[in-house]
Amino acid sequence: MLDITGLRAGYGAHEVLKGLSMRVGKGQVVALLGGNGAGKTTTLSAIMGLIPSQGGEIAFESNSIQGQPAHRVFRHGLSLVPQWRELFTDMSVQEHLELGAIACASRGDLDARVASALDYFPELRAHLGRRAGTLSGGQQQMVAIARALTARPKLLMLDEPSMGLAPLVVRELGRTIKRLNEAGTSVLLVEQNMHLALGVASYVYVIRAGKIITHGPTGDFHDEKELFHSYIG
Amino acid sequence: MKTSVRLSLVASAALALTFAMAAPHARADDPGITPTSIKIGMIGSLTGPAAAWGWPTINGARMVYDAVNAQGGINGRKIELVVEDEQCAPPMALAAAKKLIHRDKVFMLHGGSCSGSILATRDEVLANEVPMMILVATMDKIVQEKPNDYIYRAFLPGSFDGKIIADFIATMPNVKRVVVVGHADEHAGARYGTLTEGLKKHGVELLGLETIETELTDATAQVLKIKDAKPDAVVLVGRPAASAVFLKDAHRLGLDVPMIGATVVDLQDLADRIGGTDALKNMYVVAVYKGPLGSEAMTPWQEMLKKYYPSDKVQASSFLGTSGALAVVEGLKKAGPDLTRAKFVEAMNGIQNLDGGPMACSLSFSAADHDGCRTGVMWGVRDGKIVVIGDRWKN
Amino acid sequence: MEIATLLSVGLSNGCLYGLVGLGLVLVYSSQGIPNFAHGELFMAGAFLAYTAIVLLGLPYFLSFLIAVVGIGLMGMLLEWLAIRPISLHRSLGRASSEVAIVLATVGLAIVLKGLARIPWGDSVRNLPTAFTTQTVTIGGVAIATQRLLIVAVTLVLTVAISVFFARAPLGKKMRATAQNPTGAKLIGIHTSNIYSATWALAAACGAIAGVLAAPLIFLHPDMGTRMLLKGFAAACLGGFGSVTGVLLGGVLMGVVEIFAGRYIATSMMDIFAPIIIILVLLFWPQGLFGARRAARV
Amino acid sequence: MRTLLQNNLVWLFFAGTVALSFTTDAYSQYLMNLVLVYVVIGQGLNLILGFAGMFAFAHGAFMGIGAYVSALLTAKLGVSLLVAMPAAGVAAAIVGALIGFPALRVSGLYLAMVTLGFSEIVQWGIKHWKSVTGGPDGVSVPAPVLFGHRFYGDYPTFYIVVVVALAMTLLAQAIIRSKLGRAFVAIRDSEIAAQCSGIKVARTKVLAFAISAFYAGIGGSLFSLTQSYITPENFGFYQTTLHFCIVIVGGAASLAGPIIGSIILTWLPEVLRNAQALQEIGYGLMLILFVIFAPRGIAGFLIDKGILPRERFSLRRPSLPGRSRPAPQEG
Repeated sequence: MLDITGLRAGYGAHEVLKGLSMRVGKGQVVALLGGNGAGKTTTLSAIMGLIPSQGGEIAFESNSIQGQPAHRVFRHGLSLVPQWRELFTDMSVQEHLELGAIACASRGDLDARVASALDYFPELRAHLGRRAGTLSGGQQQMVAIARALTARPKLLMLDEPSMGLAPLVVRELGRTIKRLNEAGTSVLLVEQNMHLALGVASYVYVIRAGKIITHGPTGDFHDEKELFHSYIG
Repeated sequence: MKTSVRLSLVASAALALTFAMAAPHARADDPGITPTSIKIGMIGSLTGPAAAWGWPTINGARMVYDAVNAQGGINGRKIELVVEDEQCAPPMALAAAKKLIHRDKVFMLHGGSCSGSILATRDEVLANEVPMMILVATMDKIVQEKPNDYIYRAFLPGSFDGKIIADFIATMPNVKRVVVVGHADEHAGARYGTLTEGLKKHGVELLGLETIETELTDATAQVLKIKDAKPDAVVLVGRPAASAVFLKDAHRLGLDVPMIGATVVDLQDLADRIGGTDALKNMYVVAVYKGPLGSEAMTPWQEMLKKYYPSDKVQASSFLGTSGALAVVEGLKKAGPDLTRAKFVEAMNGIQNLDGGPMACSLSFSAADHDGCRTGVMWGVRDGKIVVIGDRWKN
Repeated sequence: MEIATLLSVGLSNGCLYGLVGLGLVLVYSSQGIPNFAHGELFMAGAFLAYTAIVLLGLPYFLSFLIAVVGIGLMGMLLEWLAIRPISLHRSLGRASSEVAIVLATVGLAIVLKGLARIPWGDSVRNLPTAFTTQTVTIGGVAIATQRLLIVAVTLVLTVAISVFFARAPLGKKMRATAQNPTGAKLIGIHTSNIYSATWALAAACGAIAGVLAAPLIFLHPDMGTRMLLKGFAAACLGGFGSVTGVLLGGVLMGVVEIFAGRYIATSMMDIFAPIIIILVLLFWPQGLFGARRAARV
Repeated sequence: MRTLLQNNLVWLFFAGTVALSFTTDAYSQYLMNLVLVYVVIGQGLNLILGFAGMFAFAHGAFMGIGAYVSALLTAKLGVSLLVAMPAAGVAAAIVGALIGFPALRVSGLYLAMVTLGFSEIVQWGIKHWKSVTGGPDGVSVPAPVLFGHRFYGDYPTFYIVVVVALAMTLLAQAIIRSKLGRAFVAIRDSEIAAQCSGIKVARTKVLAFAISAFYAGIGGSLFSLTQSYITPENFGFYQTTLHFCIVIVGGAASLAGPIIGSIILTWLPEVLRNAQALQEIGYGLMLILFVIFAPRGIAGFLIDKGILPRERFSLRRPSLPGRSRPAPQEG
């Protein structure tokens, strides 16, 4: 459903992605692995339209979304949960969930959307009135994902969701991603945590210095150590 | 090579730019005079914070020149005006004066709506021996500071205003203690000196000076403070809008002692602003005109303004510059057909008891005194009408 | 009695400062810039109302509405013309920063003032009050009806805006955008439109203050300059954050100013706003009313 | 030839003004004097805004302090301009340093508002401290007597102004190329990085304010000579805006910028004399257009075109001071 070919993007004159190609099939969980500075976040930002791309093609469900600003990309059914979560610190959890669907055309079923998002994160039910800034890191990650879910995206993009979380929470996160996928959401997972990525993804891309250096079904990457070395170089 | 060509282009452009400021200078014997014309430079606040005093006062003076030109000019010469903006900013005023004197080579200057900025041009005007008629700037020292052989003024300067008020108060029964309310600007500053001096001379106690902002929204603090001081009368040296605010609040808060306003305000204008004369029952104002707008004495001048500048609003400030233009015309006539600056100055110094036109005063100049207008009239409100109370408090 | 009089005036002046300050806070919390052109929006509002009431002879409250909506649209237009191009450059990583926008607002202030002088620079003008009755006496204190209107409108507006931010989808979008523009983009909010809407709302607040204040002062192209400083002072006291904070800041400013003028020196009233700005920003940068500064990363 | 020209543009500019002074009338000469006054003030503002990256909205006030100190010393106490002018600079610098201390506590736009408030207070102070400053009546400035010669009129004043302006420009060049200048730029680009590389950030910031105010003070003193009469109204917000226009239009963070800006902003209002409404609007419009379309000003454009030399300190990227944003994170 998401097809990227020869994507080039960066910040100002500094080009980070140098012709990146990858695809995410419908119903898949795809992992994008890579080291610091490889261009993982840049890839997601370019897809989402947060930064302009300088070349290549991004298509979603056969429609080109390249060059569209974030709010337009969002309407195609793509949601990004960014690395830094980008929550609204002074707003409550409830408000976050409602805001997630604020730009969606059909807001009549807002309560249903919120309820179904909360089904994935029942723990949040106890904190609906709290300001996001006062939550723990794990809870904030839940809010960020739940906020994205209320929009009922077709493709959910997660940028290092495991960062800064306790191992137990990471395991829980893995289970949630699987449940989401089973409910029909495609997932593009960007990770440094290989264990989590290989645990949930069916297909893996490895990025280094702005290019995909290897990819294949998860089954091809038995040896985590070898995989790790491949992108550390 | 290519770049160096470009470079020299830029360099020459820069030079040309600076040259555009410069111009060859040649000295004419009689600057600004031809057999058929006299060039007069006008400076006024056409834009900027004092723009309200700009075009209205300029056109009030210009119409006199227009009328003279319509009758064939003076000794065969028509008056040609060059109007420059000063934005009420001293550097701009100085630039305007220099441009008119050195670039346009005018015979004389007529201008100045802002005391501060016109004061900045004083040295330049005197050093170049250019005759100048002040338009509406009231600060004393523009004209009265010595030496001054070239700068004239034909309407009431600020200090006379203060003196007239002090003399008027001295004749009011039971007024022994007064409070002064006014701005902290040069406009008001011109009055405070003679006012305090005059009050002292007459044995009237000055209880204090309360400051009001020029953009006053409310005068409750001032009014209450004044009420506390229990004065017998209040002197108000404020611009029209601030004065209106003050008077409205004084009325509302029951400060009902007599109030005496300076020439800065006009009773009719205050009544228009406040919406009625209720708050003005006890108000007296030093006026410069022969009568209120619309009165018989003012009609010819209002007609004249309508004839030459039909789109101008007829307002209190419209005729402040008219007497100056009348004096200039008289001086030019008296100076005779062989016009020179020296002759013009001599003629000006000889003007005695010239009718001030819309002004209540008659104009008299001498070599020692270039402030030609010394009479102000007291106006007051009686039965909701503005009436002339008298002029016996003149100098 | 005297205290009551001073309070009534200080309160209504403070409400005006609060309204002006509110417009400043709205733009500040959404884009992180002080809008130096806000005083001119205040002025433009008053002149638009003047045009409607005096020149076109429309009824007061219709004119009020025209002025508020008109200036709101103008605020939107200004954002689109002068502010958005700069923020676009910034997001492209090409140009400068907030300071470029601040200088643009300074430029806007000069331009608007200059434009207003073309038709209205030649004399000062008068806007009629909303009610024909000038004053009412309440408990022995004579209060101008216009001042009552000021307080009433300000209170209603404060409540309305608070509710708007708490409940209305657009208000929530504005808050979200102010707190985290990236987060807002990710949930499909068109942030540029939100900035336009914020400018419109801020400009409308300025226009409301202008129309309310005009009958008390006079109409003049420079009328916004002092008001801007007082609005800044109100916003500083309120901590540049909440709607109620800035209103309280304005009221405090108005009340303290008038009492200082009455009991210390009237010449002080001119200088009060800058002193408050300096003291508050240096010593209580959070403001006095505990408002959290809008979180912007 | 080209590099020779390029490397001596500052000298050429000043030599050009001297050459032109033989052809000008008093009006043009007055404008040229004003240009040089604004070159001095512009260099000072450029040091703090363009190089040190701090937003000081108070140069009108610093200029006023300088103008008044110099005018009052010469007019009331009969002090020689040789003493009065440095005194004007030092007085402004001391006040500037005092304003600099808040700069350690607040930054960016809060600093802009603190300095703006300060300049309001200075103007109010000049207006109300009547016994010393003459209040709104202003002070008239006597023609200076130096080495037994009375410098009265536009041409004699020019010689004072041009010498001081040249000296101040060379000083600015020296500062920019010194360790201090590099410290300014380091603080502008990243305060934390500057601290790490051993720069005393607090001291450098206060110094930047003091030096910049010193320039404005000297500029104010020169300004008072060109006007021969000064009032408090000269030194308000409008004046400060003019200084910003000069630096932004000319080009921040470049030595040539303030020179170009001063020429344009003194010359343009005179050209627009006949288009009165445009005069006032012109400033504002220019400020907007430049920050939108040419944030590096005319100097930046000329540097890109290779007409002006790329100085060691000139920027690779356009930059104005402001809140520093965290660099985008890479994943």
